[in-house]
Amino acid sequence: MVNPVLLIAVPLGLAFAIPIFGLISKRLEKYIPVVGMLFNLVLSIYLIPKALAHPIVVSIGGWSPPFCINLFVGPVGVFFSAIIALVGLLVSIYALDYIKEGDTGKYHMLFLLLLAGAQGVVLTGDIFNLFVFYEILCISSYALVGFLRDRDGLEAAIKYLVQGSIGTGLVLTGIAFIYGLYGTLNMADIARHINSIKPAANFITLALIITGLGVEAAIFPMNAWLPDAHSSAPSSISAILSGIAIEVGVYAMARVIFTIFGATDILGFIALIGIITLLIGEMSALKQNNIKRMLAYSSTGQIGLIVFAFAIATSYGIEGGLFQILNHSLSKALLFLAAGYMIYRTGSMEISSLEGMGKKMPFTSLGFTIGAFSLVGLPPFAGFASKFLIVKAALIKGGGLYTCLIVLALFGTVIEGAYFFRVVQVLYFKGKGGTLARQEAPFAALLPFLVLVLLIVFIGVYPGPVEHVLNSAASEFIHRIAYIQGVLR
Amino acid sequence: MVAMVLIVIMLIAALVAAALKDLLGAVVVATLVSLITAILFYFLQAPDVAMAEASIGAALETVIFVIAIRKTERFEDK
Amino acid sequence: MNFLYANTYYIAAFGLIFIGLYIVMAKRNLVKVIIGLSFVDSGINLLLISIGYIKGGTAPIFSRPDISPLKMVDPVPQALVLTAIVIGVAVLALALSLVVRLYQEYGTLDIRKIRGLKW
Amino acid sequence: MRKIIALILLAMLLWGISKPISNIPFGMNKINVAKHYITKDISETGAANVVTSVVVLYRGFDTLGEVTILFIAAIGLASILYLPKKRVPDNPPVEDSSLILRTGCRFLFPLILLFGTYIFVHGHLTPGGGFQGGAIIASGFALMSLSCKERILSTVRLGVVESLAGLTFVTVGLIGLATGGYFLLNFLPKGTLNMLFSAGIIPVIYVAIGFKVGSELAGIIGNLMERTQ
Repeated sequence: MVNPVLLIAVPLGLAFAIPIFGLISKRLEKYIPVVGMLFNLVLSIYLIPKALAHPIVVSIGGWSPPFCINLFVGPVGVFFSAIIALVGLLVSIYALDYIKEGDTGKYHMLFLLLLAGAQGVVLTGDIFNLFVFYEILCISSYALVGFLRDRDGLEAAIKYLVQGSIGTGLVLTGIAFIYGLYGTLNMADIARHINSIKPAANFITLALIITGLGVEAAIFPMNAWLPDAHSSAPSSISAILSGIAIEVGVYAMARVIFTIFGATDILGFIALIGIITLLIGEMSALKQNNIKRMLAYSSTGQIGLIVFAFAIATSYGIEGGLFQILNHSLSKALLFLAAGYMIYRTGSMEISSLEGMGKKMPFTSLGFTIGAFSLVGLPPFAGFASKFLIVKAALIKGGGLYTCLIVLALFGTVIEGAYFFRVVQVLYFKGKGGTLARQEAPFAALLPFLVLVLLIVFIGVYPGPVEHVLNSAASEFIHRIAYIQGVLR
Repeated sequence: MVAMVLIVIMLIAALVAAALKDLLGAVVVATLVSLITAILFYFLQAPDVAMAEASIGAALETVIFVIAIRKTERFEDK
Repeated sequence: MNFLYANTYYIAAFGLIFIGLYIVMAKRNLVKVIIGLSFVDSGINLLLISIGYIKGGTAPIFSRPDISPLKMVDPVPQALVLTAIVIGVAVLALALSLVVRLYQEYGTLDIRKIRGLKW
Repeated sequence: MRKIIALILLAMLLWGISKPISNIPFGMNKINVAKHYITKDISETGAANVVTSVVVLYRGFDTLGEVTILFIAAIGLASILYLPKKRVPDNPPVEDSSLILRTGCRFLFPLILLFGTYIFVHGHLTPGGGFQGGAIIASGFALMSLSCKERILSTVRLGVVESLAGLTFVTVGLIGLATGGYFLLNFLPKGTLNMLFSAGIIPVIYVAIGFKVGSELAGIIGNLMERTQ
């Protein structure tokens, strides 16, 4: 039996050790994140069948759960930690060649710590511990957004920092109220006590925490930082921020709403907020001429769809939301990584400057196209399966509200299709070659493209095994009593 | 009673820090706020936290602020 | 008056949080905004410690043998606040380094004159 | 305009927080989980300072996260203020501080270091611990770099101290995992109450934290002073 705490401890330890490896050889530094994430990927895949059979609860320090911090590694935990490790591994391979300027050793440390923070958030079973790992995730993203030290990056970083700090302040206030009301910080223990005190106090506490976490998850109206931060960071970091960071924010919100508070009565409102986020994101993306800003706004839209799917709160709905998280992580990482090398070659972020890239960088363009098709939801890619599940869930749930909202969501998908097809058209069918010679991205970038494309196609054609994991994960969110009993035996 | 007087001073100092155009002055007043917070922690039977707030919140944050202001500018423009 | 007297520390904590939030939202100078963030942090720390306080309690340290464990104030908020103080100084240092770099780029700390900073 | 919006938002927030806070009376005994900590502390951890045993043992994972956050801030600050080798600014020659100031600081500096070390070594017995002691040590270095204008510690050396201290923390946790099956398990003997060498791994971890916090904060101040014009 391998202890899942290694999923967090090993990346942290390796990140602390990077300066020491750097003394031996500067070239060694960039391989450390690859090693760490490879370890995490192997371990989390090894843990998947065990966690599906029975959730693994480990305590830290050797006391029984309400008295110490515990990790809860259920289906949701292994699902997220496998995604984080997979995307982290591919992006760290990509970064081997991509990150050349600046203090590269520090980049790799911050990158590995960001992923360790994300792992901690999805595995922990203690609300203050969740806050601490959430801060690790946030603070390393502030630093990485400003890593290029150009004007856009610095502005985006300080904007993100101020808004994020207010958000985490609200979360901490909420945690203080929880501690004052219930005298405990263990999530299962809070969940056990939650119905014992006045509903108004619970509601305000929930609202504070949700608002604070919503800043990182970029839910409307707290999404003002996202387009700047995601578009001005280095492309490898944009891929991580879009593919992992905001999803982890959504995970934290879902955990607080479903497991801790069991607050199913506010879900109609959350669904509405999700659809507003979706429409605002997609409409803004349609207007952009800058490819990275377009992808960033598209992330806002996708997060809206994911939040909507979670708010349906049936087994199908949550399954669809989790499936969409998987699809969005893979596709958006692929899109940002492919766009990164195209921008590197042309030296411009304007969509019009990408004319004829289909001939000059065929593999990169093909990767971008497949990512775009999957995100729009065309068969046979992964996006089709996930969007199909969400539509099915909304229709089964029925009711005027959800039917109207799913129509609006489909309208958003149409807009999404419009702007992605415009880019694909520019890539393949416009321009006459231009001055650039044909030159592909280096092998370290093509390998992640290949893996991501294969995964997207494979999951789209053969969604069975993934749906099996997601099914258990959805029931972990729905059955909070089982969660409580699993921790407080 | 002492605590009440200190709290009133602290809140007034925070408002003064908000109003001052001289950033260095604002930082000094903010240090006063931190110090009074540290004393309040001590009154609330939290000596560990009082020490941390006095050494980190009052001393080091002020040093960092003063260095940053020296590297930038001292007065908030209209 | 009795209400004020009973909740002095809560009022102090929320007063500090609100003054800090007001500075962040209304002021236009970046250093001022960061001073506001540090006020918010201090206020939340004070709130946590006041939540853990018990009237007539002693500090949670067995410094003398005659101290009874049942009279101690709650140690957990104090541990949380130690964490929160360090997080606060970390965010503050990072924020000020960004501010210094922005000043080198733009020569101003006014968020109206920095192109992308309108919140 | 934005002032009015700010005040409206704050008024809404004030109305909101009045609900939960009215359910949390000030000064009343609300202890639930913490009762375990204060009643069982001596028998389970052997530390006289309950806050310390909560910080290092019961909630040790938070503390690992917390030192990580400070580490992130230190390296994030260094990467944002990073200047390529050629462009290191020649700071305009600063007037030397007066002889009295320099001598006074040189005299105070070892005393401050000693005080900081005392604080973090005695964390499990008296108020204080790794964070407070580390901050005091860092303030000693800040005093030296402000008064004497000379670099005492190189960035590389500070980085190595940070790394080793962080690795110590993680390694202690992993030894606990290997010997007893729990990460951060207190695997050393608890000793007798109120002795310096007691309370198991608490002094070890607090010394590591003290070095780490001290070097990180000193590095933050040093980088802010030197890497910018």
